[in-house]
Amino acid sequence: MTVLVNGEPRLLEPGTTVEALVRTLVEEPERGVAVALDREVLPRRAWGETTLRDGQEIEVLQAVAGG
Amino acid sequence: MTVLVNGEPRLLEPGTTVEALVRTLVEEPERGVAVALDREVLPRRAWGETTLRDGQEIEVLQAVAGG
Amino acid sequence: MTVLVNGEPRLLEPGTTVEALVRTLVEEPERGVAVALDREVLPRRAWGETTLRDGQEIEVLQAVAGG
Amino acid sequence: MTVLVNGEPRLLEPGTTVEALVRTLVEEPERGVAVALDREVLPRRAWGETTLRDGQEIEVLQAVAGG
Amino acid sequence: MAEPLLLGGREWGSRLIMGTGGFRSLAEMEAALVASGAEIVTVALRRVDPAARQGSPLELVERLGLFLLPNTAGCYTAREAVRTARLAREAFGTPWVKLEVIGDDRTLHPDPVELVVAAEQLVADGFTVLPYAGDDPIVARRLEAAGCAAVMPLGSPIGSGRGIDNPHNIRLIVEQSSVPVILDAGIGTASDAALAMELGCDGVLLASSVSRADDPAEMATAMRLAVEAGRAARRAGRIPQRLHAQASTAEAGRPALG
Amino acid sequence: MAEPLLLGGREWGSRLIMGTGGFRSLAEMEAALVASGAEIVTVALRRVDPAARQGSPLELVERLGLFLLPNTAGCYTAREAVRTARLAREAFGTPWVKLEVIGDDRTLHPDPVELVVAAEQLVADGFTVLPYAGDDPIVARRLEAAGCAAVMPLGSPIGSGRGIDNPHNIRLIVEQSSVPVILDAGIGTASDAALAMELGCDGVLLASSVSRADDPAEMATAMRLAVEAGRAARRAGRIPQRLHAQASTAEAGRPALG
Amino acid sequence: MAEPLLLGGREWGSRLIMGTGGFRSLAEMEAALVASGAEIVTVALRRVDPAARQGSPLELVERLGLFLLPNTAGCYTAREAVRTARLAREAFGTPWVKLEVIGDDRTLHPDPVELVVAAEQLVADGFTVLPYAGDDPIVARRLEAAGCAAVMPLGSPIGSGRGIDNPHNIRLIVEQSSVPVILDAGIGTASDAALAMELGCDGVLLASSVSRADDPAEMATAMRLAVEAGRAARRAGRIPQRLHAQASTAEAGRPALG
Amino acid sequence: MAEPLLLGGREWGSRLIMGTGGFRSLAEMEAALVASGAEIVTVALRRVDPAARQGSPLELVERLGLFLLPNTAGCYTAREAVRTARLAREAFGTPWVKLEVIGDDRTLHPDPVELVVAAEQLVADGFTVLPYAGDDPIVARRLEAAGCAAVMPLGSPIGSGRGIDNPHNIRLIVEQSSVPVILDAGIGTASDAALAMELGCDGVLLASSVSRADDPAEMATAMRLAVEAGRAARRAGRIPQRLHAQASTAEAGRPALG
Repeated sequence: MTVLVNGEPRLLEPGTTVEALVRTLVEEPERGVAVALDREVLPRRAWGETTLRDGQEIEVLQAVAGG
Repeated sequence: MTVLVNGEPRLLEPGTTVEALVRTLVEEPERGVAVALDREVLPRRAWGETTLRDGQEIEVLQAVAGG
Repeated sequence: MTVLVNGEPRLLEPGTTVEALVRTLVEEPERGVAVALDREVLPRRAWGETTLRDGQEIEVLQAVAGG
Repeated sequence: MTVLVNGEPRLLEPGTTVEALVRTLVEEPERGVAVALDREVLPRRAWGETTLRDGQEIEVLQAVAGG
Repeated sequence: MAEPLLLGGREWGSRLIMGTGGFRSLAEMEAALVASGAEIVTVALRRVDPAARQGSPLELVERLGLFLLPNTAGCYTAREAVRTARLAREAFGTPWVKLEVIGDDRTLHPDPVELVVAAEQLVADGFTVLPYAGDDPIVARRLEAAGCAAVMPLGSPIGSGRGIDNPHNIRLIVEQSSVPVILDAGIGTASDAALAMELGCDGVLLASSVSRADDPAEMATAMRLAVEAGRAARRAGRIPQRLHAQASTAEAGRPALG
Repeated sequence: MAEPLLLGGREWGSRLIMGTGGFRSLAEMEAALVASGAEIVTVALRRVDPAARQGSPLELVERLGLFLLPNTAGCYTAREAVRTARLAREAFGTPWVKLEVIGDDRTLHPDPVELVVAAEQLVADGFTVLPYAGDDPIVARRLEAAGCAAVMPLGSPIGSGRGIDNPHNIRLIVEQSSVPVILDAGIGTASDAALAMELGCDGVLLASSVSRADDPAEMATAMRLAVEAGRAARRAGRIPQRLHAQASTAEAGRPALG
Repeated sequence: MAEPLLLGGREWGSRLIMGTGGFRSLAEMEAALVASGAEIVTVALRRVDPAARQGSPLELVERLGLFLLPNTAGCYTAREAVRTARLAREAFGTPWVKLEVIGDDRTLHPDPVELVVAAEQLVADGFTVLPYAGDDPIVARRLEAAGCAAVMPLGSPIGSGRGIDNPHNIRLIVEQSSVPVILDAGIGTASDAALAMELGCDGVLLASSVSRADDPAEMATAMRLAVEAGRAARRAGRIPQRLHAQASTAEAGRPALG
Repeated sequence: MAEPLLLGGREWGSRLIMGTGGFRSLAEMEAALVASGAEIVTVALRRVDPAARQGSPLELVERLGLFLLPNTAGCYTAREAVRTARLAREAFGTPWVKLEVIGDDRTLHPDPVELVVAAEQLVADGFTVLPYAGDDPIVARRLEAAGCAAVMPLGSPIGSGRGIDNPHNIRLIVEQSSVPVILDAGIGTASDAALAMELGCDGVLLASSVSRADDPAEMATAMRLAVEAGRAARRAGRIPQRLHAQASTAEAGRPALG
């Protein structure tokens, strides 16, 4: 299935959780990372139980220097 | 009956039209005068056929120097 | 004799030295006081040996808050 | 003989007058031209009778756009 | 040289719009309006006052053949302003309105939120809307997007006479706007009006600086000339500003006289 | 309204004095001088240049019937300036001189010490001296005491186009002077000229802002209008500046429409 | 002397809030943050970049024991900004947010309409909202009414380094506000920060003036001192401004030496 | 960071020089001098007043271990000023003098002509001359050429509190000078002092802004910090000023949340 990850389409195994995806992007996502699934905030505690579906958009964000 | 005319309560004969009231305030209201009845614009052409009712608010306005 | 002391005429005994006059104005003139006699600086060391003459002008100055 | 004309050395016939020199520089010097000889103003009326001497400096000036 | 101002679908010869508030008498108002050369003048709507001694500004405006621009002075909400505009249309038979929606009575700054709402409603209702606004470029952009016929940023608070507090913002608004930019409010003296035009404004609207001057007609003359001067200077292409000097007389040919 | 300028014992209708430096051509100079309405124009003295292609500004000035004001541009000492003034008197038959004694070529600021010396000598020699000065009130006072026909403080360095860097000093000079005060140097655009007049100056002298503008004639028009505007505004008595607003439309009679 | 800043229900010893954008390296950022004495620093949220070479500002902020203030930089609508604030709360476990809703990318001015909407929603959602706003007093009033913990007017556009374009507006906002006023954006150098405090601001937020200075740590020191200086000057009660002089040395007792 | 000021052949840790005029009491003077961190303080010479109630500033200056800088306040001619300087040398045993030669008592501006004459004479007589001057670059140049140990241009008239009326002139003086430039007179508040240092001045001399503040010691603290802040900012290399914004947060990586 294809999921839009941070604006780029990515092929993922069906059943991939948000938690699993995030760990491919960030080594230690325990702090400083947030996820929006289809433009809504997905709380940290729901990452493990949320399975991605084909066509979804996910934004995985972290702190950068700014403003 | 009592009508609030330009913020002041005024005793009027039942059946008084807007046109009649306006003429008590302005000599030549053909131009430069506008009326709001209960806060909505009352077009010039409707003054003659509009009879005031007890408790209504009427604003009779004209041009003044300004801004 | 009359000497103009700081702009005011003052009667002095003939033979009065600058040193003596200054001591009537300032308790401890060892530091912070300067004298102009007839508009020219009179050095500290010359005060004792300089006798005032009738009609002279003397300015006795000290530090004030300023500028 | 050599005369410094407007900062440039120039060979002139002995006996050359200021008037003659000026006319080599300006067609109609009747108005708008002034001469300094050895840094002093030489009035217009004296040009004809003033003979240049070797080593003199002459400035021949006219109006330019300015200021 | 006399390029007309295109405003509200019409051509205007004068780029000075006059408010009528603050004059000591109708006679002073008349002298000043004539001296100003203005073609457009603003009036407000207030309750009829049978006890009023002064004659009507309306009569004067009509006698002088001026174009009337009603304003919504004194309104604090979009709702009041929209109603006032409609009443003005009724009273004067004009769809033009100088839209004012004030945020407080200390600064008389516009409330940008209410202003944009009112502008949208009035444009939808067919009005030619000239909104008195702050000097925020974003608000100006929204007003233009709402369909206003011009944007009218303030120079400084109404009646403050401080001129243009923030020329940078006026410059930014001019850069971005496709509708006329009219500097409205804060002008104190002639050089302020000239500066507004030099910044690229298409016109100037003012009242107190003239009406409350010691000699209103003389100040109106000053403003007329200043708007023309600033407009000409803008068109003429000014020299840049430098830290150091640049001689206006050539160095070459300088005689040795020292 | 047209109160003449009394300067050097004569009455002048225009309060704008034009320098002739910096123009790209005599044709542009002519168009600008005409548009400016100026009656007095400055020229400099330089060595005759037989190779010069450009026509003479002198001829133009005379053809237009303008009053010639020679300057001493480029002089660094009182001695040079006095000699230059005398040469100018010889060349043009006029005792008028715009006295310039420059202190350095980076700022082109006058040297106040040399300036005062030169002014005293030229006044003693019968000249009508118009000294280009800094904006120091004390120097202005000394120049007036020396018998100058005017004081001409700079607004900012020659050709810098920055306008009036220190309006306070100009105000102080105006307050104290019995001779005309003419703002000389630094004008960049029309609002600068208007401001000079509003500060109480009796006239403005400028060159680069017009001659180096993209369109000199248009800028000359702007300057003419701006000087008149600023003069009228000064006479009209401007409103004071306030921090807060002051309504130009009465609160009384405001309808209830909310 | 060290009266703490009450902001968001907490006391702060420093009145300087640092943005972290624009530094050339984390090392420079660290040196500057330390030198600034700031306790609160802003960061932004962006997509994770596995290829990023630079270390994380988050780690640095935590190592230095600073308080993290996430911003919503880059949002153009209330909707985006609210979502970004919620993501930041999720990522950093803080209900504090520097709310930015930008109107365009040329001025980076806030959009007041969207800003007020976003502020209302975030306050309702329990956030401690510090809104980056224009300098319009009316918008400031609405933000305070919406329940913001502070108002943060700009001095001039982000990164422009122009300081405070319109001190009058800042003064008006200070006069009217019951929540802290923090000058945010536009500071170029130390005197700008001092001026902000002298106008009565409770704090200053800046980034580019330090991060893009030639020597960020030195400029951070300058800003720390300037904020303290301006705060002390405000408390000390400055002398009024005068046109004329007032002697600091007594005239009385002046000797006759002439 | 603490690069000392080289002035008069000595090194100084503080770049703030304090005048002692205008204090309401010696106790306030003492508190302010201590808070200012100044090492050099000025005093004036006046006729002894046997009836004086206040203690002597001299005693205080000596008790605090400060360096005394006598001035020639109140002198209107070179002759008076030279005599006063010699009397001060006699009274205090110091060849240092802050040279003041005033042109009038309304502006307290220096008289440049008398000032240069006095400076030349005092330098020839072995004095270390610190001349209080106008802001004219040419006069500054002459004073340096005369051998003065510094040039001390005014920011605005003594006691006016207007800060720096003409920063351009101060910048020009800094550019050209090889001796220290000390901003003397006109400072009103901390940001003025910071600005002076940012323009490149080597120090600041002030009195009224501290002595006449509501709380002199607090204002002295403000001035100490402001001079350090401005100095650091100058050294740090500030960002340029721009018309438009420049983002401090990267655009890249902005999420899609709209």
